[in-house]
Amino acid sequence: MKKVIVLILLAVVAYYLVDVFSQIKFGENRFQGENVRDFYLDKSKNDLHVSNSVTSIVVNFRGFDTLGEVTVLFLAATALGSVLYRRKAHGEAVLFNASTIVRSGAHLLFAPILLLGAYVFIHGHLSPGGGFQGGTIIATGFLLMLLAYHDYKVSHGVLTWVESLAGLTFASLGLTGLILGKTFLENFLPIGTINDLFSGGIIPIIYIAVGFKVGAELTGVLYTMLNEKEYKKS
Amino acid sequence: MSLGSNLDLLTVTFYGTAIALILIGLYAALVKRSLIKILIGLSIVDSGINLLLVSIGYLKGGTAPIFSPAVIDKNPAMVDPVPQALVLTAIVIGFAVTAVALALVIRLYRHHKTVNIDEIKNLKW
Amino acid sequence: MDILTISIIIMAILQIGAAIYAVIQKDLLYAVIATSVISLILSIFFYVLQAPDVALTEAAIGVALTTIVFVITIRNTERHEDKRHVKIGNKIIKK
Amino acid sequence: MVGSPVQLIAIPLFAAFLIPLLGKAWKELVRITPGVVILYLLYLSVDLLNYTIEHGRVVEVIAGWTPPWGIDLVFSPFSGFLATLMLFMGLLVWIYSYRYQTFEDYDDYEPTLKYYLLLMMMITASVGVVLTGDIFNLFVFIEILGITAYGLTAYYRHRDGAEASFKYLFIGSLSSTFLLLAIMIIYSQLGTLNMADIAVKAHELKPVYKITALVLFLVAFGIEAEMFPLNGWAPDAYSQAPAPVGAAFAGIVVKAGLYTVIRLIYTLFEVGGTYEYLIVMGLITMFFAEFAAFSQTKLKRMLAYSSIGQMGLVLVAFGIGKEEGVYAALFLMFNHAIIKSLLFMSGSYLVYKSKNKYISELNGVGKMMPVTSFLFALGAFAIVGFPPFAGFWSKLAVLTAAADSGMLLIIALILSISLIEVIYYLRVVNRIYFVKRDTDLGITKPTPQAMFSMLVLGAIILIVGFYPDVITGVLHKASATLLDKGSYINDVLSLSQTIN
Repeated sequence: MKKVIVLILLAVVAYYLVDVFSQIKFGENRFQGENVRDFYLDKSKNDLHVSNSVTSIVVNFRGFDTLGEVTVLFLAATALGSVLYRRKAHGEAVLFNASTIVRSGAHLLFAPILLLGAYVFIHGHLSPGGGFQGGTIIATGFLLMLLAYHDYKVSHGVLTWVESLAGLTFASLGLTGLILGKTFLENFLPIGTINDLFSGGIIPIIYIAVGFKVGAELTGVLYTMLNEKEYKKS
Repeated sequence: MSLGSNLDLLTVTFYGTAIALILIGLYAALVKRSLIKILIGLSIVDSGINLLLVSIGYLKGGTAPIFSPAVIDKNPAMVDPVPQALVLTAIVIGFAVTAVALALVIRLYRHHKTVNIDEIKNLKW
Repeated sequence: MDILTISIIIMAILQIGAAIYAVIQKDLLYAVIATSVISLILSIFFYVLQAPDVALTEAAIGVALTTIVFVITIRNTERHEDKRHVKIGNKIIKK
Repeated sequence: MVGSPVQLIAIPLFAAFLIPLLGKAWKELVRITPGVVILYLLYLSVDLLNYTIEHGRVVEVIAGWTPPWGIDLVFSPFSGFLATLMLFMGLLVWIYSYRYQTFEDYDDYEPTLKYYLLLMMMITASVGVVLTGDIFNLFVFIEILGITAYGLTAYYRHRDGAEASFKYLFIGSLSSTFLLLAIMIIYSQLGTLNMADIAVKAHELKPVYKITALVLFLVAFGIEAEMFPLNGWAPDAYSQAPAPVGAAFAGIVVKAGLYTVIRLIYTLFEVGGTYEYLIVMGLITMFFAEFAAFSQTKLKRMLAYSSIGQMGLVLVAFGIGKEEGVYAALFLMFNHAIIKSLLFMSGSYLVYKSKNKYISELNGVGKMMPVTSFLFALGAFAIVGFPPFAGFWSKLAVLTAAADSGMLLIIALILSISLIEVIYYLRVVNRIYFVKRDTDLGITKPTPQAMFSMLVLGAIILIVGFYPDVITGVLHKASATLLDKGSYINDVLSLSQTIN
C-alpha cells in the first residue's frame, strides 16, 4: 500500500521534472544581455586576476556562502562529536592491525598525499582544485594511516588549533576589509598578474585557510567515527 | 574534448540519468526500512541533483572556466561557472549532513540494537 | 556517433544500474560500494561537462569519504538489511 | 549607527572559531562567550533597528560586489525586527541554559563546549536566514540551521533524542533537495540568484517554470515553517530536545522558517491564489494541530502541537494580506516567541523530575512551586488570548483584519478552533492548581538564571498586555516595509553597477 502511494507520488514528481527540464536546452546559451555568468568571467579575469573563475566565485563573489559552508562542516564535526560522545568506553576495543604490506604502503604514500593536497589548495586560483579539494585529499591521507595502524593517534589539540586558526584567518580577512572601510570579504591586497602564483589578492590566502580547515575538520570527523569501535563486554 | 554532435541524445542522457537517480533515490528513501538504506537513497538523490545542476551550466563547445595561459588570449566560450560553484557547496554540505546522520544511526543502534525503522518506534513515525 | 557519446551513454546506463542495485541489494556493504560507483561515474561526467573543480571534489568526497563513513557505520551496526529481530522480554534475538 | 548588518553574522562566526581556543585557557569562557556575543549583537541590532525605522532599510554589500552580482544582506524594519526578536530570545535562552542542571550531570568539558557552540550558531543562522538577500545564501543558512538543530535535538543521551533528530534530519534533507531543485530552475531561466532581481524578472518566467518552482519552494519552506502536512518532525524534536532548546525552537527557529515562506510569497513571486492558499493551509494546520494538542498526554508534546497551531494562525494572518493582516501576523509572531518560550521554560521545570512528562503528573504542583506555576498559568492565559495579556491584542488584531476583509467564515473558524485551545490549556492550569497531588514526585527549584529569564518574559507579557503601544509602532513600520515590494527592489538594485 505504502509502496503504491510512493510510486504515484514519484510518478507525479517525474512528470513535472521531465516536463520542466525537457524545455531547458542542454548546452545552449540561454542568457542574453547582462548576466551573472559573463559578469563573473569578466571580473575574474580583469578585476581579480584569478584564472580559475570557479575559485573566484567560491572565494570572492560568493565568499559569504563559502564562509557558511566552512561553518556547516565545522558544526557537523561538532554535532557529530556531541552525538557520539560517551564518557568512557566499556571493555576493550576489538581491533586489528593491517598487514605489513598495507602498513608500509600507507607509510610510503602518506607524505606524497599530503604534498598533493597542499599543492592542490595552494594552486586553487590557477588550476582546478582549491581548499575543499586539497583539504579532502589531506583527510584521505590521514584516513589511510588511521586504517593501516589501529593505534594511530591524531592529536585532538592540534586539530582544534589548526581548525580554529584557519577559521579565524578566514573571518579576520573578511573583517579586515570592513575595518579598512571597504566591505566584508573585499580584497585589499595587490592583485598581481594573472596566472602568477602570487595573484588574486586575498583569494589564495583564504583558500589556503579553507584547505587547512577542511583538512582538519574532515580528519576530525573520520577520527571520531573510526574511534567508535565495538567493545568486548568485560 | 568537446561534446559536439548528438546534442539531443546527450540531453536525454544527462538529464535522464540525473532525473532517474533522483527518483531511484527518493524511492529508496521513502520505502526502505533500514536507516542506512534510507541514507544511501538520500545520497543518490544528492548525486542526481548535482549532475542536473552541472548539466544546466554546460555550454556547447565551451571550455572549462579557467583562464590558463593556453587559452587566455583566445577568449573562448566558457561553460557557466556559477552552477559549478553551487555544486561545490552542495557536495560539501551533503557530506556534512550524511556524516551527522550516520552518527545518529550509530547512536540508535547502540540503544535499540537494530537499524530497522519498524523496530525503533518509541516515538510515533 | 563518436566514441565519447557512446561511452557516455554506456556510463549513464551503468550508473542507473548501480543505483538500482544499491537500492535492491540486501547486503548493505555491496550497496555502499554501488553508491561509490555512482559517484565515480558522476565525477567522470563532471569532467566531461567541463567542471574539473567539481570533478575533483566529487572524486575526493563522494567516492572516498562518503563511502568510508558509510562503511564505518555498517561495521558498527549491521550488514544485512532485512534482519528481523524478535524481542522476548528484554532480550533481543536476531534471526 | 554603530555597526553594519554583516557583523550580526561575522562576529558570531568569528567567536565560534575562537571558542574552542578560549576553552583551553579557561573552561568557563565556553559558557560565557556566547552570551557576551549575543548581548553585543542585540545591542547592535536594536541600534540598527532604530536607524532603519528612521532612515529606511540598510543594504549591506558583501565582498564589494553590488547586487545582483554579489550577496547582500538587507536590514529593513521587517527583517530587522525579526532579527532583534531572535537575538533577544537567544539571549534569554542562553541565560536560561547557563548552568542548567541537567547539563551539569554531564560535567564534562566536551559536551558543554558543543552545546554552547551549537546554540550560538543556531541563533546566528536564524538571523542569517532573515537578513540575507540571496537565495542560495538562504540555502546555506538553512543548512547551518538544520545541522545545529539536529545536533541539539540529539543532545541528551537518555532520551529518544537521536530518533527525533533522525526524523528531523530526514525531512530536512528532503526539504533541501527540493530547495536546490527550485533554485536550479530559477537560475537556469533567469540567470540570477538575487531575490530582488528575481522579483523583477519573475514575470519573464514561463508559467510551467513559475508554478513548479513555487511548489518546490513551498514544500521546502513549508517543512521549515511546520506547515501541514510537513510537520511530523516538530513535536518529537520539541519534546526530545533539552528544555532551553525547545524554547529556542519555538522562539527562534520557527520564525526563521516562517520568514522564508513570507519572503517567497510577498516578494519573490506574485502568482494568483497564493494568499488564499496560505489561508487554507493555515486553517488546516491550525485545525489538525489543535486537535492533536487536545489529545496529547505529555506536556511538551502538547506545547509543541499548540505551537504548530499558532503558526497556522500566523499563516492565516499573512494570507489575509494588506497592512492589517501583516501587522496582526507580526504581532502574533512576537507574542508566540515570548509566550511559548515562557511555557516551555516553566513547563519543563514543572515536570522536571518526571521521566515521561505526563500532564497528569502536574497535579497539585501549584502549591509546591508557586512562582513557576504562576508563570506557566500566565503564559497559558496569555496564549489563548485572555485580556489583558499580550496574546489578547494579537488575536484581536487577526480578527479585526479578517473582519475588515469581510472574511466572516474565517473569523468563525478561528474562534471555534481557539475554543479547543482554551479548553486544553485551562485543563492543564486546573490540574496545577485545583487537583490534589497524587504522585510522590519531587520537585526541582529553577536556577536563579532560569527564574530570571522566565520573570523577564512574564513581565513582557504583562507590559505588552497593558501598554500594547510599546510594540505596535515598530510592528506597523515593519508590516508597511514588507508590503512595499517596489522599494525593496529599488533599494537593493539601485546600488548596482554594470559591466564596463
